[in-house]
Amino acid sequence: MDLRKQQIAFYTALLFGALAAMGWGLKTAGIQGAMFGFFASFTLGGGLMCIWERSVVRSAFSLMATFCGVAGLFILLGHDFLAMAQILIYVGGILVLILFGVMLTPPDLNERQLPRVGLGVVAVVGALAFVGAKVAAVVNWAQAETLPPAETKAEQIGAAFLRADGYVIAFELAAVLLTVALVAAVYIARRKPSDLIDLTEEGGY
Amino acid sequence: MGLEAYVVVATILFGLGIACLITRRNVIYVLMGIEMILNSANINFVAFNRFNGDGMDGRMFAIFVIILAAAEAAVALGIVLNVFQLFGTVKPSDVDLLRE
Amino acid sequence: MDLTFNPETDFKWLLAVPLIPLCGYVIQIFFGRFLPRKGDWLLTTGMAVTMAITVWMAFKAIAATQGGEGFFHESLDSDFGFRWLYATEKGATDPLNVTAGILYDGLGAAMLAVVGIVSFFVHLFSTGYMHGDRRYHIFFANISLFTVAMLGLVLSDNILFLFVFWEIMGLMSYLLIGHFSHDPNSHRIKQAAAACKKAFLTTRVGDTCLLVGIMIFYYHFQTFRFTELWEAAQTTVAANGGEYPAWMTAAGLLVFGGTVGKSAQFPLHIWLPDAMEGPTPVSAMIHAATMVAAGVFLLGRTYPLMSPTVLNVVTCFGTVTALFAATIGMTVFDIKGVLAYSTISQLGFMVAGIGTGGLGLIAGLFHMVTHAFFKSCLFLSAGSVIHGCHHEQDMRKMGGLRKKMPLTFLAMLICTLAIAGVPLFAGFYSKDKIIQSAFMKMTHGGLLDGVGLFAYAGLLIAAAMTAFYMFRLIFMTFFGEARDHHVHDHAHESPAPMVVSLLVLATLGMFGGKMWLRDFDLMGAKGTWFEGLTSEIDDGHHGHGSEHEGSVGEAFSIDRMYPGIAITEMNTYVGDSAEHFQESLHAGHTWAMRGSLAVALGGILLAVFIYLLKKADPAKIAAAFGEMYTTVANKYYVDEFVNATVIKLQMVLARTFKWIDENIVDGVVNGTGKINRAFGFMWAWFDSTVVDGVVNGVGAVTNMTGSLVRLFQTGRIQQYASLAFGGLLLLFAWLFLA
Amino acid sequence: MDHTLLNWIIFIPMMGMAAILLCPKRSVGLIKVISLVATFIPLVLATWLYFVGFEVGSPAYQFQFMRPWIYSSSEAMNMKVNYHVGVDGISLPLVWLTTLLLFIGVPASFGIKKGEKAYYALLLLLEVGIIGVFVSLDYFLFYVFWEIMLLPMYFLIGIWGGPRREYAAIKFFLYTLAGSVLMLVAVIALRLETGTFSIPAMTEIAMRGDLLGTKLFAGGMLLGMKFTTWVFWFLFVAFAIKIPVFPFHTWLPDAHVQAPTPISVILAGILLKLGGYGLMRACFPIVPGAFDDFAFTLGVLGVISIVYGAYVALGQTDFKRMVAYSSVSHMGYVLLGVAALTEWGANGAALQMFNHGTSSAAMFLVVGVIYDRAHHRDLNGFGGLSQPMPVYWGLTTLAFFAALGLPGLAGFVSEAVTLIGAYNAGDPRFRVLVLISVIGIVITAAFLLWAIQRVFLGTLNEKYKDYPDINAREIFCQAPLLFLCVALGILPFYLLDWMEGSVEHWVSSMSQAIQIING
Repeated sequence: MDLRKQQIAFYTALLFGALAAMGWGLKTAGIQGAMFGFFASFTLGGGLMCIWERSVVRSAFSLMATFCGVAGLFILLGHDFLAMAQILIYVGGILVLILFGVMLTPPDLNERQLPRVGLGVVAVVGALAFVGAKVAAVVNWAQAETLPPAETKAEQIGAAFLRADGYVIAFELAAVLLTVALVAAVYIARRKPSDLIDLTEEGGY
Repeated sequence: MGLEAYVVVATILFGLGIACLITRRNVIYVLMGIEMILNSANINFVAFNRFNGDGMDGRMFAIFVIILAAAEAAVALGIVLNVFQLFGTVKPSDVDLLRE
Repeated sequence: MDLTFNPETDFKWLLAVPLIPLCGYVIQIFFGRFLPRKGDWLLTTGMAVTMAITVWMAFKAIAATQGGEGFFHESLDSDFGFRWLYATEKGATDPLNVTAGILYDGLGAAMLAVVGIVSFFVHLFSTGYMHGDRRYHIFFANISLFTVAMLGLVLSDNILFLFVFWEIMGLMSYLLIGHFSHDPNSHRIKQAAAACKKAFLTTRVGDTCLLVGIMIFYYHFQTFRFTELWEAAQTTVAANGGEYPAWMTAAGLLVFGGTVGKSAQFPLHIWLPDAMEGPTPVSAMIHAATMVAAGVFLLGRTYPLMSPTVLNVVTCFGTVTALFAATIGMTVFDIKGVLAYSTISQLGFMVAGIGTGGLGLIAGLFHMVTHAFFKSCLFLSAGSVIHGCHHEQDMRKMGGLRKKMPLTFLAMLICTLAIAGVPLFAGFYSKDKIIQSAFMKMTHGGLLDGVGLFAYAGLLIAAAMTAFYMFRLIFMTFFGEARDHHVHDHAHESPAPMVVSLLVLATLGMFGGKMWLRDFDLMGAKGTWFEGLTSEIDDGHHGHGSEHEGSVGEAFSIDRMYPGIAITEMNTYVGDSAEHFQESLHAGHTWAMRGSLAVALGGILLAVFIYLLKKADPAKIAAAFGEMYTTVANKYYVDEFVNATVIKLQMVLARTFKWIDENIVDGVVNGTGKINRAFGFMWAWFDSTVVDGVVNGVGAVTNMTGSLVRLFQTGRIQQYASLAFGGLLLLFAWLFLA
Repeated sequence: MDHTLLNWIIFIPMMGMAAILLCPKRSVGLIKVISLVATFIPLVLATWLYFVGFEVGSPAYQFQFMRPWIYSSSEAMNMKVNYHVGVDGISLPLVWLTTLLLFIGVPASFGIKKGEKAYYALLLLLEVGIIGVFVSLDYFLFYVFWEIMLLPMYFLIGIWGGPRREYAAIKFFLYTLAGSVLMLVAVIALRLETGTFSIPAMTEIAMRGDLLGTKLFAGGMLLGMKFTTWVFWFLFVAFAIKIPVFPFHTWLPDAHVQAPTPISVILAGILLKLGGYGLMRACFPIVPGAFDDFAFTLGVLGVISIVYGAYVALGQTDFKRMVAYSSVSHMGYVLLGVAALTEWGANGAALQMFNHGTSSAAMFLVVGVIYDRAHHRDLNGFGGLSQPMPVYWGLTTLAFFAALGLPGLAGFVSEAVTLIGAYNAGDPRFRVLVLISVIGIVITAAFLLWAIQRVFLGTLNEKYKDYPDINAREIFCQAPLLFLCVALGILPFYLLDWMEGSVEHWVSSMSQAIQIING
């Protein structure tokens, strides 16, 4: 099978998979279920594409689908603030960073070997599915119908972050972490290789 | 939709992340795999938070993970660029100085 | 001057005795090289003060004895002590604490004075002898610290501190024997290096025995203090029906092991002849007068702990050593070698004497004191001769030196007479009593005691040999023709400090014995000063007081040495009736006297006959003995035997253990590594087929040549991630499937 | 209750580390000054704590500081981890020794010429870990510090070590990690069983005889062995690797030989003590019953270490390897003394830990001096060095004699006290052990003196004729250690008085607990 046919087959399979998921969702939980199927297939399809694609740029963009799908799932769970943060940070920040990375390093279109990737996906997901099935069998799952509607407002989160008995330490920690990471990233990126400790040199003492 | 469905999605996404992490031969893919794994964790956090109604812990964790991911991505890309400068390649299998 | 002992002040004086040289040491070791004359005057002056204090204190002891009182002082009685392990919380009574104090009794007084005097004169002698040495200031520092340790040993009132000083002496002995091993100009640099190590290690074997002995006694008695140990031993024996328990015998033997090492008894004597590699003043002080005598001193201190069996063993070892070393002494040509073997032999006398118990104890300790003077003088004279002959030590190259070095000759002759046991000279009195004690042991209870017989005969023979080889030394060195004209022509008398030291010590060697006599009774029938210090003279409360009132017989009640301890009940003479006792005392007195006079005379005459009149050729006599002579001349091959067995065994053990460590113990570790390597192969296989992973990994894994690192470290983060993921799955599987 | 002093001692080095990381890489002088200051301040604080702050003779934990650390509102998931630190008589001298040796380690490292910034940063992190282990009273915290300490050591050996440094580093790492894993398992089991991470609380429960493992396993038995026995062996192996006890010792010679001198000094001086300290603080008091069951086995292991270590040292030709094996031999006394469970024995063991810390550190400094000049460590390749380097010879002799237990120097006090303690043990078989272990005394003297003879005495090897004598910096590093060797030999009460209360309490409570458990 040549490359183009592979692509077509793959995307077709993805599309049908997504449709099937939506249909199943519609059948089990109405419109909300359909939305769930939609976002879930977005998420998983993006992930699959990311692995499957030959070009790094395409992979990066398919990752965007994943992030958006996750954001959608957050909305379904009633956490709209999180969904917004997800989109802003992941799609707006991280993805752009990754694209910068892609641009600054050379492409290698031959590194993807389908058997390896396929086997890897099958092995990992299979193993997880096996274990997951066992786990699922012993777990008593909560259902959405029995729960009160979720309520999250950005103000609530903001207040929780700043209350002394809330999450102020986590907030501070996050601030410090971001600062440190910022400095570190700048520092690391600016560093010349000659600054590194020469690990190949013979014993120092 | 029940909790179960979200957990299944998260698990599969986790598996995809792992697969991406270990099968592709480019450091960028390693990064992307890690992002997927973090996202799957986030789905779990938020879903469990929603279905267990345990205050705001889960959400806060998710926010924290997002922050962490941002920091991590910045630093990791810095490292990737450095590695590229040092080794002239971004294949993780060629970067094995840790063995020395 | 008030000669009564005042605990308030005098213990402080006694404390100053070791502290003065200690301060000297500290100054000398740091600043010695910057001082004028490299600081020798400082230490010598300090030693003079020390000597003055020791002699002054000794006079107090003599005064007390002549007043008929006992003399036994412990500083802890007046609460003057040093809490060693705990200073604040633990009281002095807690068995966990060790409180060190000063024990100053007759024995200690005598020994302290001896050490003070000998040390001072050795310091003085060294200012001349060591002049121009490369490490002059270090030499002085070291002998000074040695003196500190010896003085501390004599003063210490508990066996643990005795051990501490005992070992410090070992260290200083090590450093001083090795003095020339740092000197590039010395031609015996290697021998010195080997000798100091040998000395330390050989004595260390004995010291370890001593330490174990101390531990056993501590375990049973929960104290280190001598007085408490004595009492506890007495109580234990009494509780055991008058019999010594077996563990006391074992512990006693172990303590004696310390003496065997330090006092160079057979078979650990091998270090002492080698120790002559040290400078001669060191030989004189450490290896003749003081350190080697510490073993005998230890026996004196621990005597009440010794069971009859131990004492018999002590006697046998002493006698064997005395005989054995005397035979070797007759064949040695190195002037210091003769003296070294003579020292071993004399130490054998002391040990044997103490082993015979009772009178012998006093006699042995007495011999230790007299021997210290004449033997240090002999060594210093030998040093003077060596100095005069430009470091020639072979007696065969000397001869006719008496005109060149008259004063040295005089000193040496006096001391030779003393060691040979000629009446009126110091050695006679002490040696005679040792032999008398052996005789009494032989005949005690009306029965012939095998050990006593052996001791009596052996010691007599050894005494004869002593007289012979000492006069051989005198005749070969000072009489006859000059054998090597080069040596002879350049020979000269030594400088004043050396000669003065020689003459003073010779005087002490000559009158030493008599000075101890209370009233110049020639035969010592009235007992000696020394006995006065250590024993009860004036009463006969043990029922033996008869016409020999105040005689040596009362030495059996060694009441002043071990106050409150009834030694009579405990030593070998248990069960003797008074009649037997008196008989054997008489007989012993007579026979020992006759015997020792005869053998001394015989030995001297034989030496005159062979070496002075040259009526017989020593070489021919030696040839007549054939193999026997060769064996003796080679020191009975003890060194070779030890090297071939003990040392070799240790080295073999060391190599075996090293091999085991590198191949078996570490082999297990590397074996674990190998198993992991097998896993590595499996993983590589899995990787290449299932995940088409790291193809290079196989190559890399194959290249891992035993290096543990690479087994675990492929350095590939993806592989690590896979492993981590696998581990996670396993964890889940275990959690939910089990 | 709330003394912050210990926190300062722990975290000032960490601040120093942060400061170093902010320094430019090339200002080596500044980095050195910062390291000196960041190690000197804890030394001053620890000295103040030792001589002024600490109430001498009291068995209680002093200068405690406790804050909740990892807590959760849900009871089931509550880990109840506290940040809880404090010192008692057993840990205080070791804390002080740590601050001293790290302070010495900085100038001793001035010879290192690559990656200084990372080196000093790791050195300071190491200090944080070590002190943290000594003062933490919460098992979780203890474990965290234990692991913090492991990492810098790995890099310090692996990057700045000798030719086979990677092998040595990974061996060290894997060995210790294996021990850590066992410890972690045991700690988790103990947490589940007792419901607390606090070491004093755990000890108290165990001392009452209430630690049976019945919550976790039916009847407290697992695979036919008692729960406490499992815990005991897991913890014991974890700490025994650190001591190291035969047969877990083979990482030590490699690590020592490959590590740079200052790291060897710290390794021998303090890291080995973590094992002995761990046994006394975090292993035996928690499972006194199992300790009683296996006390003799421990004694045997101790004696094997003493004798075997000495013999293997005698067979070495590498100077540093020899000193490393002497550590195995000397640390055997610690195990023997503790196993005897007598006051003398425990005092001796605690004392031996400190004294070995000074004497072995001094010995490694000695080896470092000669290695700096000759660049080899072959004992047979030297000879007559006392002629060009008399002061060096003098210091070496002092260090060696301190190590071989010469009375008047520190080693003797601890060895003698340990042996006497072991001889007084309740179990008469210990007497046999003592009689065997004295072989080690003689052999130790033999290999040390033999080394002196081969290196310093005899004919001068012409190659080394012009070597300069030991310089001021090297003397500065050695002098405090040698001073301690002499001073504590003469005045051991400067340690024993401080330890006495805790050690006495340790021994008596252990004996009581054993009586309770054995009925």
